[in-house]
Amino acid sequence: MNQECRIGVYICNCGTNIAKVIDAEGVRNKVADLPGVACARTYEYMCSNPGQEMITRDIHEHGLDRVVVAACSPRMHEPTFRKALESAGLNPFMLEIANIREQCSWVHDDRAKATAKAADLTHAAIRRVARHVPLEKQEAPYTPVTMVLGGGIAGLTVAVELADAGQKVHLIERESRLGGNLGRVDLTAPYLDSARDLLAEKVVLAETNPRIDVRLRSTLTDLMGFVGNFTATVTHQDGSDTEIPVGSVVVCTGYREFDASRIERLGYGRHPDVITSFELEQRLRSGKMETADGRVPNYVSIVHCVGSRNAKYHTYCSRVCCMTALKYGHEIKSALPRAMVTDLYVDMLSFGKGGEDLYRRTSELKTMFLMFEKEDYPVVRAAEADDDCGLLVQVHERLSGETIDVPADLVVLMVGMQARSDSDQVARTVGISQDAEGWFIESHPKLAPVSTPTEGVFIAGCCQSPKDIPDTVAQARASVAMVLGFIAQGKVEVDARFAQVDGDLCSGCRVCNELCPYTAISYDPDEGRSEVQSALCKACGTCVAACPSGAITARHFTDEQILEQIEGVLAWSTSQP
Amino acid sequence: MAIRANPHLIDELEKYGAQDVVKCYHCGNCSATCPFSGEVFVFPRKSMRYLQLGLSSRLQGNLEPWLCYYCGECSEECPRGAEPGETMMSMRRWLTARYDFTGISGLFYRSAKAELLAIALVAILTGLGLTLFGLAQGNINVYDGPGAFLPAENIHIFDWIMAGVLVVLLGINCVRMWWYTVGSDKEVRIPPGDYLKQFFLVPWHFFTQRRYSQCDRKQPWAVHLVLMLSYLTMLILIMFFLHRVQHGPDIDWKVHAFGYVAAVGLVGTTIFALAGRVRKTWTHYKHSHETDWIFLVLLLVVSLTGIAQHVLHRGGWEVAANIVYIAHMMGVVPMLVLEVPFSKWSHMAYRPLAMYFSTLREKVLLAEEKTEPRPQSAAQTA
Amino acid sequence: MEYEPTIVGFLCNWCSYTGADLAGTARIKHRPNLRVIRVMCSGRVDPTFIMQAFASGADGVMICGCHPGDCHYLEGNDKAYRRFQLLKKLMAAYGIEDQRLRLEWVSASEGERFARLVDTMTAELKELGPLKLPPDLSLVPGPCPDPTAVREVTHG
Amino acid sequence: MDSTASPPKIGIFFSRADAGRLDGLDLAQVMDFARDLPGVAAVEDLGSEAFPDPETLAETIKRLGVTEVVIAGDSPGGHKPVFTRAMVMAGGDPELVRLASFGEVGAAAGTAENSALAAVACAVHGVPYGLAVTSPRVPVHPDTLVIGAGVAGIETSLRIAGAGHKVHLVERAATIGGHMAMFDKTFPTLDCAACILTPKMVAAGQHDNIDILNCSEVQDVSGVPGEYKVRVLRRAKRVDPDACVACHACRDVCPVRVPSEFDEGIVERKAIYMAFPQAIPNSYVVDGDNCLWVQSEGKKCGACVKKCPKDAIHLDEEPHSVELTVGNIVVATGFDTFDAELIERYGYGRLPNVLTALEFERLTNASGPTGGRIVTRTVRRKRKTKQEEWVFDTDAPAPRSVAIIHCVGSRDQNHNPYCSRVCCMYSLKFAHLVKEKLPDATCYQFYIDMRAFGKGYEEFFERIKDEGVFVVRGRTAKIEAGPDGMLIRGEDVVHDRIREFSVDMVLLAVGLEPAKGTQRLAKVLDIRPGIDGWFTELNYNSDPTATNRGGIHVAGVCQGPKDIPDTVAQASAVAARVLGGVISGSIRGDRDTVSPDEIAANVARRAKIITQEEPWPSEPTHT
Repeated sequence: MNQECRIGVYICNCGTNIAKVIDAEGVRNKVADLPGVACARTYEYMCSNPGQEMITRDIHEHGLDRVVVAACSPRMHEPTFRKALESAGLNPFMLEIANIREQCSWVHDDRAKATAKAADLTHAAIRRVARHVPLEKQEAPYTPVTMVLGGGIAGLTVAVELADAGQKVHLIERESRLGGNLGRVDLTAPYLDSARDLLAEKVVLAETNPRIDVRLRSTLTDLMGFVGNFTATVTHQDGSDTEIPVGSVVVCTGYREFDASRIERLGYGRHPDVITSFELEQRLRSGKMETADGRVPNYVSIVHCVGSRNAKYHTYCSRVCCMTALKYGHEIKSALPRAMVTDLYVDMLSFGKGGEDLYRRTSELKTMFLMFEKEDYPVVRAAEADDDCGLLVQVHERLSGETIDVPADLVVLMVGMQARSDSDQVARTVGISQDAEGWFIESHPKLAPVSTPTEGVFIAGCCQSPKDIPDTVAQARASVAMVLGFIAQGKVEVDARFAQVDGDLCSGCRVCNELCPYTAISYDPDEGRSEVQSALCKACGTCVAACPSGAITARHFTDEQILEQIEGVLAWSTSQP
Repeated sequence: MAIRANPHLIDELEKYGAQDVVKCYHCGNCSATCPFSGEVFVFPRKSMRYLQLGLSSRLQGNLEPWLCYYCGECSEECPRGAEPGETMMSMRRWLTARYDFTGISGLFYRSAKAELLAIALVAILTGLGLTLFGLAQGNINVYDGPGAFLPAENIHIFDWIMAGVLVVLLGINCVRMWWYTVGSDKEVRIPPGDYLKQFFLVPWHFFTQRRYSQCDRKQPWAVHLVLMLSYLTMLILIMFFLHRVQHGPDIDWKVHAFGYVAAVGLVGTTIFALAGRVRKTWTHYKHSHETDWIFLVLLLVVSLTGIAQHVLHRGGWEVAANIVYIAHMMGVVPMLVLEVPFSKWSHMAYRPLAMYFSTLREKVLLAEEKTEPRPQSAAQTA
Repeated sequence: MEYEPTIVGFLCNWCSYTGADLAGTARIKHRPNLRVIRVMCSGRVDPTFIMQAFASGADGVMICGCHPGDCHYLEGNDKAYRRFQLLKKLMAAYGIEDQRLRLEWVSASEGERFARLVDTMTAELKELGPLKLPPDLSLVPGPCPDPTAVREVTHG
Repeated sequence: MDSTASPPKIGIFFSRADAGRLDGLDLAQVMDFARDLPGVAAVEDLGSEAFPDPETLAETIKRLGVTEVVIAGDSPGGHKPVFTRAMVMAGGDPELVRLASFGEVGAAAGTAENSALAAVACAVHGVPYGLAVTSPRVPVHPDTLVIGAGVAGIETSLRIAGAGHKVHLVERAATIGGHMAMFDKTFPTLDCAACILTPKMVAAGQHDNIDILNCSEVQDVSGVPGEYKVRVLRRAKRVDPDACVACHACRDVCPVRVPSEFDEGIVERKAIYMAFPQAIPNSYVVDGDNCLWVQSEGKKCGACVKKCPKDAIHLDEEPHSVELTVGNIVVATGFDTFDAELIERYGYGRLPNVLTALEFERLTNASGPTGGRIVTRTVRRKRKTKQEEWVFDTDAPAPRSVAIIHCVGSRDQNHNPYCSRVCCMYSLKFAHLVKEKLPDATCYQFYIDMRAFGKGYEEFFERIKDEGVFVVRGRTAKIEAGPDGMLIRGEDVVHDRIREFSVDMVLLAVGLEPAKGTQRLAKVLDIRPGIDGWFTELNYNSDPTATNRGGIHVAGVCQGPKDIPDTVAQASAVAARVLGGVISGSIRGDRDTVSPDEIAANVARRAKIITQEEPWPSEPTHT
């Protein structure tokens, strides 16, 4: 062990998040005497200003050269503490985080065992940090060109905003027209404003602005490089490819609607007068508010939560359907003033600005609201021949406790949103992850709601999760802020973590050349050895593990560092003598 | 078995005064606010639900509207302005119409014009009849003075015939009410013994308005009680002591004292209610159905003409007293033949009955619950 | 005291480590026997690491990576899988039971799955009892090299 | 347009159904204006009929012989379906029904009349309003003023500053952080609010491009879009923030105790105080309204001055104003919570264990008075004054049962008719915290509709139910002191039962209201607060952060209630606008300067651009 290290160890209580399960003071005592540890402290919130100041003060006062913070996940605050080190004049890579919250205090109940585990993790971090070496960050230019995937309202907003700020945009749309799902909508909730005007405005701006290059019937098939220096391969309908250098990619691929025929009892696909919300939208727009056999409906029934809030289909709420249903209440009443509208809901989520007001106004139109239990969908059946309606919707109405037959000539199913079937392909291409439902995962819902783990790739709109138009627009523009942030800087910092080949040890076997998925390793025939192009390297370390000569080092993930960590976690907890 | 929702019921109830029930979003605030909402009868929300869904069979068998005294707290605190109190009021009107086998109630409630016309018709017929009959007798001394053609004993004949007709009319309607609310319910069977044991409740509630007094606000109950007792006093005086009441011109304190108190009570409360409705002082005065106005105005007319007649009579202006008496009768007769069986007054019969029926039901249901608890929600088992 | 196995986990930064964090944010309780070491990719896991872990006293090793096809580095997990197959053979030669080394795919959304994996592996290892390596057997030649010997290649 | 086709005959139908913003608008004048527009064949007044009959309309359309329909009014969208249907019945093209919505563009143009005229002109020409009525670009000063330093203001500032531009961040309170700094955990992930916010606060505090003006208020704004002159009043802090090392020596000697605003009044602070240990700027300030020295004009006390080891305290400091020149102004003033005392029957202020949401946030917070222990309030008498005081003692008994009441002051026409959007979720979070810290405690939720709409929210709701929290659908009617704690009464609407529970603690999920001073600020900035007091956005759907004034933006809750993810997204969205302008060198000016003639000309010109008869106008960029 390097006795010359001066390591500062900081154990965070995180309020009670950590301290409730882990004896932070005990961990401190256990690690305080480890070789190289110059000081060890606990504190309420290490991430707070006083917490960070404690570190910087100690760096100066105790002459620390390395820091271990045992706190939350490094995915949370590694950058925070790196900055703190930097501000104290220490290389930011002389830091190691022990994750004793997400992977310890939050998942264990046994105080003794959790404390032992936390001590092990902290120990490992101390052993590892002793092997850290200062790394310098690299800079690369930023290409001020942005690629936007998807020409719905989110993508259009991103493109138009960026173009308005004078920036070049490539707007890639899979379909033959811009507009996305909003193009299928006539009026917006809650004010019944024209969705067509809203969209037409953006489409015209996008199509006529010379700074926006609209490519219809095209898909992104490959994305190479790194933030500021991506090369995007766009494949067109005719099979031809275009390679476009871009600085960032904003993914706005939207959603598709739930397939209502999956819920058999709702009768979609069996009864021609059971239609989806999008089909109703189409009828309203074309002025043909009729049943399949050409009658003017006397009764229209709207069913909420179709495919949403249901363990069998999608657990989440699709967020817009309630408001849309209330909007339909008005629209149907307008088109068919004599029709009776019934609205079958679970919870009324009219939460947005103007939402509650729309709910009240819809009630005043004598819309009959019936509440059913989540997952207990109504059953749609044909009415008797002598009935005054075509269909009957049977529902276990919760607010009366009765089983009710609701007359209907037209049943409108408020189909929820779900991830597009090709979203996994998009995720793979741009290197982002999806949650269990297929939505793209943001870096952090509150810290970074439009960022992804891949720097320079942002997500906006419904591809992240269902949302309404204002929220989509806000999120789209949030991603514009991220892109403009890069553009304003004009450069990007390249991760200091990349692989390096030691020329003296490299035998020139070229095993690594084949392995590298980013073609970052090239072989120099003159020297007879391979080299890594640091900007292209994404630091996966596959080549490191494979190099038969041990010539490749993964910066910040060296063999030595990991081996120390292994020793560290096992030093106190091995069952062996 | 599923019940068919009827979106049109709400339109029907609108005519009976249920204007805002559509706004209700079922937060349950009204039921929890109501001091009468309890273990078995939870209202007014559920009744409003029946109305919103158009479950007329459920609504028709519902006693809850009668358990409400419209203290107005629910309406004041309603977050949606759905006026639960007024909705219950309109449901009482609708129920009155449903109980009434003649269909006249419904006609009156749905159309103020029809009611006014009927009142006018009866009034004119009464006035004309009395006048013509009087003229045929050679004078207009109706009840008093030389050659009075309609002395107290004759009026009594009329009284009792009238009472008989009313009892039959109301009786039939009360039986219908019983059938709708208790009799036809196969699930809750009330033992016949209970009917007898609890019957005292009818007069008890009729005379005391006991339940009304349990509202947080006592004033409306007091006003209502004064009005009702004054009316009753007057009724008793007329039904049993008419000849002494009519006797004059001296004041017979033994009867007239009661008459004065009752007259003050009647006029005072009627004017109070009218002023309240004009100025919308109390919550239950905020929404006035046409029938409310007709009833109050008619009552005021009857009271004032009665007082005028009495004063004229005591003052010795017999001719004038007799003329005013005809006018008085033009108010009294429509009130008795139209208002009592078909309109507002009928609730004096239905409400105590509802108390009686609801107590019977409650007893059965609570006893059932003891032996076989109803399925309870998670929250209750806590 | 009851025997508690110690497991060393190598979790890829993008899927599995995030998944393990998700188990935390969702408070999905599991056995405290796993000690996680973060690597950028499951493809980074050098066989030496695993052998070192066993030599240093681990009762089991769990490698977690992204699901096939989901690798942040396109196919690092694929490499890990191939290496894992070879390693299995080597382990059999050393007499280390098959259950002591696992390679699992845990995505960023599979906090629950991660927790269950930890629980099942802990339970299995409890059944097996402590790892007994031949006393004369040293898997790793010497102690790890002196840190001062780590050469830093300056990047041009 | 196809020149061979016969020219369109446009019929304009004016609706008075939604009279809202038509107040004071001379509709006759708008109708006259419409008559003279090209292609207009008929102008009809629909009156206030909310649901006109389709057959009659079809007849009218036929009779007038119109081929295109424009429906004009405050919110004419309600008539669109019936006109579309009528159009088809009359044999016309359903696609040729357009809206001229005065309400939609209400915030966009200066006077109601101008916006109405513009809306009609646009609809007649078939040009979306946003395309036709654009304001001229004006040069922009690169600095930005952000008013309000809650999470929205901080996020906006960090984004702008991170891109290399100067931000003045004005905060009324002594510390930045706003309400979020008071929270314990955030839904639905339950990570601690401090862990998310404090790093952002630190970053803002340390950023070279962010100039934090705490204890400050915007007094006056003059100038034009792109070049606003702002006068900011800096109240006296009386402590030099650069010298103060937050050693707490002053606090220990200060004799004055007042309720702490940061702790929502459940604990006391001194007259010289720091809101919380992680406050930014991390320095003490003196509350002049309560300081003995200040109130006695230097005759009394002054103990802190003597005690301060760094001579940082200057009690005689005077307030002063600073003048700033900025190109953009971001309003992020956030919210206040509903005053629960207004609902008497909930007993807030009367019953000691009825707490508001913020009080509970502080109570359950690890840095709160009990270190995060949830305890009932102790009622005792002050030793000196014998006044009753309510305190949270760490050793006080924990509540055995807690009821959480939703929609307090929200969704209620007697108070705030709107939904406050966050209460359902934070109530669920509270339930979780109660169950986590007090597993044996019973926890009830009284709600109307569970609005768990965000990512992971519905799943969180399911989890809370699994944790054994009892959810009662129904609003609570009253809370009264009972023999054993309090008695809470409400209807369980799905089980048709009156529920009466005996509880030890009641948490009121109070709704959000515009922050105090919003009206005044609106006046100073000349922007519009809407019906419920929240700032009105330029366009609800397409421009949720801009206002009627060029270069003035709204971010976060001050535009309408929203949760943290939505606030952060919106705050970044504002930063995008600001950065876009600063990078390109120009922003859009005020939109209220457009005259009817200009509108008509502009619309016609845009129509040509859309049909690509004219090229995209090159806009001057200012650098």
